[in-house]
Amino acid sequence: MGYFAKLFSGSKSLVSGMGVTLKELVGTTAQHKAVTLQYPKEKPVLAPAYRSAIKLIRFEETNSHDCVACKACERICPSFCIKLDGGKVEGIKKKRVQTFEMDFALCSLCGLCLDVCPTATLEYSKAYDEAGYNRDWRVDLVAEFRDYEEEFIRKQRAIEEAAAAEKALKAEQAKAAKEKAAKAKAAKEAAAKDAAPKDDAAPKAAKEDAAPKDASGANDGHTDAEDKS
Amino acid sequence: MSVDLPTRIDELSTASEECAYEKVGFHQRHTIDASVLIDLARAFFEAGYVLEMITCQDLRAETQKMLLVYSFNRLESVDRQLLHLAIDPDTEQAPTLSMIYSGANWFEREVYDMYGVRFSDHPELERILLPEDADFFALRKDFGRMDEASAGGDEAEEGDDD
Amino acid sequence: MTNPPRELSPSTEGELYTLNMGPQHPSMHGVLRLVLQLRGEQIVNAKPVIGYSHRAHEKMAENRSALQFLPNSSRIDYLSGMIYNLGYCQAVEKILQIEVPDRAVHIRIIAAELNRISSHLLWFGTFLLDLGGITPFLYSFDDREQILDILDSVTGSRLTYCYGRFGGVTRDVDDEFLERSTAFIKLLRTRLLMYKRLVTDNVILRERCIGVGVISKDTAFRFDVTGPSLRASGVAYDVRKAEPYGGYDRFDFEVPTEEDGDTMSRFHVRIREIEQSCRLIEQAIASMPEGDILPKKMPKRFQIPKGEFYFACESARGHFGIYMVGDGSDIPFKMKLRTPSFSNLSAMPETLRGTMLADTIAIVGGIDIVMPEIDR
Amino acid sequence: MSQSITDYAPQTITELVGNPWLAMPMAAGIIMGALTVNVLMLVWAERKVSAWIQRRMGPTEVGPYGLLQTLADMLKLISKQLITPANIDKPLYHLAPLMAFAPVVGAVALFPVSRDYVLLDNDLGLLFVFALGGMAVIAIFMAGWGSNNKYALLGAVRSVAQNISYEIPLILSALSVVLVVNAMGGSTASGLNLSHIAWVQSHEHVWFILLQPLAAIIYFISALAETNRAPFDIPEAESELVAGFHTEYSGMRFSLFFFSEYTNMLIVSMLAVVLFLGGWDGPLLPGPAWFFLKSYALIFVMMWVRWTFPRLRFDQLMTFCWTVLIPLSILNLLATALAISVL
Repeated sequence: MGYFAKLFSGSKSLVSGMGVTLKELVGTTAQHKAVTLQYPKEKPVLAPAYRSAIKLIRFEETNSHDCVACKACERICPSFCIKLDGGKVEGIKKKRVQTFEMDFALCSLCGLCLDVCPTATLEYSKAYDEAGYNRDWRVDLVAEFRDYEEEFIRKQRAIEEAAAAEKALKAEQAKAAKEKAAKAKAAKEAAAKDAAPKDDAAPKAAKEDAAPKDASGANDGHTDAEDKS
Repeated sequence: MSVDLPTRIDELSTASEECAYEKVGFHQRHTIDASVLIDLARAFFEAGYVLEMITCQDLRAETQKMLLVYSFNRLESVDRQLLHLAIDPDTEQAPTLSMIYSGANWFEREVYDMYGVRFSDHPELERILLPEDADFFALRKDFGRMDEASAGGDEAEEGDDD
Repeated sequence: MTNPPRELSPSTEGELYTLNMGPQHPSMHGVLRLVLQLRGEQIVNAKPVIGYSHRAHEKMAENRSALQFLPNSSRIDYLSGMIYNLGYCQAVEKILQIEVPDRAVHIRIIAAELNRISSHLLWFGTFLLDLGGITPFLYSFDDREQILDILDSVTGSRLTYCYGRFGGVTRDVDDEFLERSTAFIKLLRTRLLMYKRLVTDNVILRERCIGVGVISKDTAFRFDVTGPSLRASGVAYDVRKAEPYGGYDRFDFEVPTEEDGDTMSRFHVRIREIEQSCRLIEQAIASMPEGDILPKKMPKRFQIPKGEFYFACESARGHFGIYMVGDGSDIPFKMKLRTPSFSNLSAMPETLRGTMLADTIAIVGGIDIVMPEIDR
Repeated sequence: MSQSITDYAPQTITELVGNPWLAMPMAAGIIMGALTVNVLMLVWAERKVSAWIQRRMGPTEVGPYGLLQTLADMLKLISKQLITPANIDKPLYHLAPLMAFAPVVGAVALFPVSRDYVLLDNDLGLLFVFALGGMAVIAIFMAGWGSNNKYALLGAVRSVAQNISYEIPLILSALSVVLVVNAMGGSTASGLNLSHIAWVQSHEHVWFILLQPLAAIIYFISALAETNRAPFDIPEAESELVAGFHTEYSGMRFSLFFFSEYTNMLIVSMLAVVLFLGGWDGPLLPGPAWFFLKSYALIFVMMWVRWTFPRLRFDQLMTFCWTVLIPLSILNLLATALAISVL
């Protein structure tokens, strides 16, 4: 490229660059479109996935958290920032956490504790503009639930009683189903002894009776029998 | 030097092993002696392989040796070859590859820094990641476990974490 | 107005003096320290001193289970944290032979490529900042901020993501995420045109970059320079193509290369890579399947079997390799992280020799190094 | 406007006040006050312009539109502890900020802000301005040498080379204007008198940017380099030399450098207005208004350039000067001389 051609193309590129910045300048001043967030005056909208220090979820039915102090989170935490302790509480079957301390200064927000939690009672809080003056940033996760502990025990006991009642009912149903199945089996066996080909009614009935699947392994023998038939 | 690479490797290595690339990520693994390392590296260089990394395993608990691992790869079509070279860090020195592969310079410095394996004829065998006055080799297995050394005071009970 | 090839002048007149650049210097990325021996403004010898942000990731890896190392992975290179995070997951999946569901594969590609774009945009901005152009820096940060917002909406973090899990990802994406990504790519394309007029065509930038800091094919080969810096030297090596991982072989993209190996080539390669990443994201969005984001069947404990394993992936800066040795427990016996910037930086003494002091900034800025990745 | 072209003479402050011993402190007071306000405004303007270009807001908190932000910054700088580094060359180090500061204040007095009044009317005004401008180099070199810092020294060395080189096209382009003034204004006029240069443009109804477009462009580019403004801010290139020659300065000493940098911007802009843009000439508005409007418009362009372009490398800067600016300005001067002698 010649000397003047180069000079010209260079100048052209400079002018076009200045055009870009002028456009942005006009854009900011005339259209009031600064892209910055005037932080303390405007607050950012947080994404639903936003991660801050973990906290315990307050469940509606018990008005409290559901931590059973299994310590899975304490074991998995790569930063060793969770310390919790708990145990048996009078009146309910579930174990209950007594202290749940978490050092946010150590936390790396990886979310492994949320993954391993068997009762899914951990979630991220949404605090985002907190600051501290020292390295210790211990958060007592149970603190907000202390006042509700009695209420929780009451409600939990009610739930457990209800659950026990349901379980008993189910067990009864299962027992009934088992008996029925046994009867059907006996009938089937009898029918098989009598005449092998025409006996589809009895197993069908047994199948319908055995519908409540969660009634433990009582009907195992029956299904085996049915499969074979 | 018209001998092709596989023959050359066969000549020089003590033992070779084909590996399932899909599972382990490399094609072959060769065990070699320190004396043939430079020749072999030169063969790799001439065959158009790059030196991807040099690292080390601290096997002193079992074999009294450090195991140097060299990884060569071909850029055009992947063919990753690992070299294993066992070295006693207290008595032996590995030959440097920095005159063939310039990048080996820093890799070897890092291995020296972390494992204390020395490389003979290396142009500047100094600490690279740790401070010059460090008196330990950080990745040796007998150098303190992480959780004991880490700050925070109340981590004494993590010794048995799994 | 041309750049004469600057070789070390044969005259040895004048004394050598030492200039210590960094670790606290406005344009030494992170905490790189360069000990420069200068004659006038010409560099006779350059010695990078590294290790100021060594955090012992490899030692940490030997002292915790593979799963617990997960949050570390994105902190190795905080600018392409997603790529490292997902890369580490993919390495463990390869070792444990875990099948990743299709939807997770697509999500991972979108997330990783968005992260790659954001890393390149950050490089673009800081590179221009090194050359004294402050305004493009803020423009590119504006764009990058939108990527961070998009990724924030699904991962919950803006920089050090912990989004991957062995076998998949933590959180499913919604339609809003996909729409925002599509809209962003559309916007980015117009912004790239603007950058071309403001920056790429600019005569000052071209003068600063063309012919500066040439890394020849041979040099790149000897130092195993990878990533955009290698592709700028004319070698079409991209781990995503050479050893396809994470479903990249299902998508159509090119590996941009340039021939000259100078800073301008590296500049062009990165800009063109942004376009390729946009293409990848578009394809992944278009073919996004429904389904799970984690496999149904997962091992209870992630035990690294006995033996050694190597996994390579392409970070925004080049070949990121994970070499893992297992002993049957779930704590790796040894983990070596082969980071691209480490090798790329090791080629610097050779590249810097004979250049001007002002070029140091352009060259070191141009190869795009991230110090925490080098120091690990 | 009935004066003939040769007997134009604006009133100076000495003539106005009558007593030179009273007039001089008054002039100094006016200049200092005006310059301080000018610098405060310019810093604010620079921050606002850069912010708008970069889609930001700029200072908004202190005072309306953040106008008082720079005042607050100045108070902060004044109240800061003066840190003196060890092993410096004490006289050079301490004198340098004053050396940078004093000449720019002196130069301002010469500019004809209006048709009828000027603080100091000097027949060698143009030379005087260039001479004072040249002293800035000495100050920068003193600062760089005295600081005992390699970055500062490199900045100083670059600065000397740069300023000396760019003074050549700067003066050559101004010289072609002087030729035109002398040709138009007759033999008794002095083309080096700033008031006179402006007057001739007003009287002949032609701004010299129309007669000397090339000289105007060369002047503007060289002026950017003379004031160490981007893209020629090589002596203080923050990404290479940390802060260049003023690396080791802080507090009030630093702000003196800062002050002189921004005043230098004003001076070269005012000189450009006098040389090429007709000085105070303009319709409707009073002379001083036009004068400052033009000056600040030029300063805006300087800011606009700064926030658009990356920085040149040092050798490119010199190559550009010696292969482009100097040949072109010499050619321009020769062509002007030829045209004048022919016409």
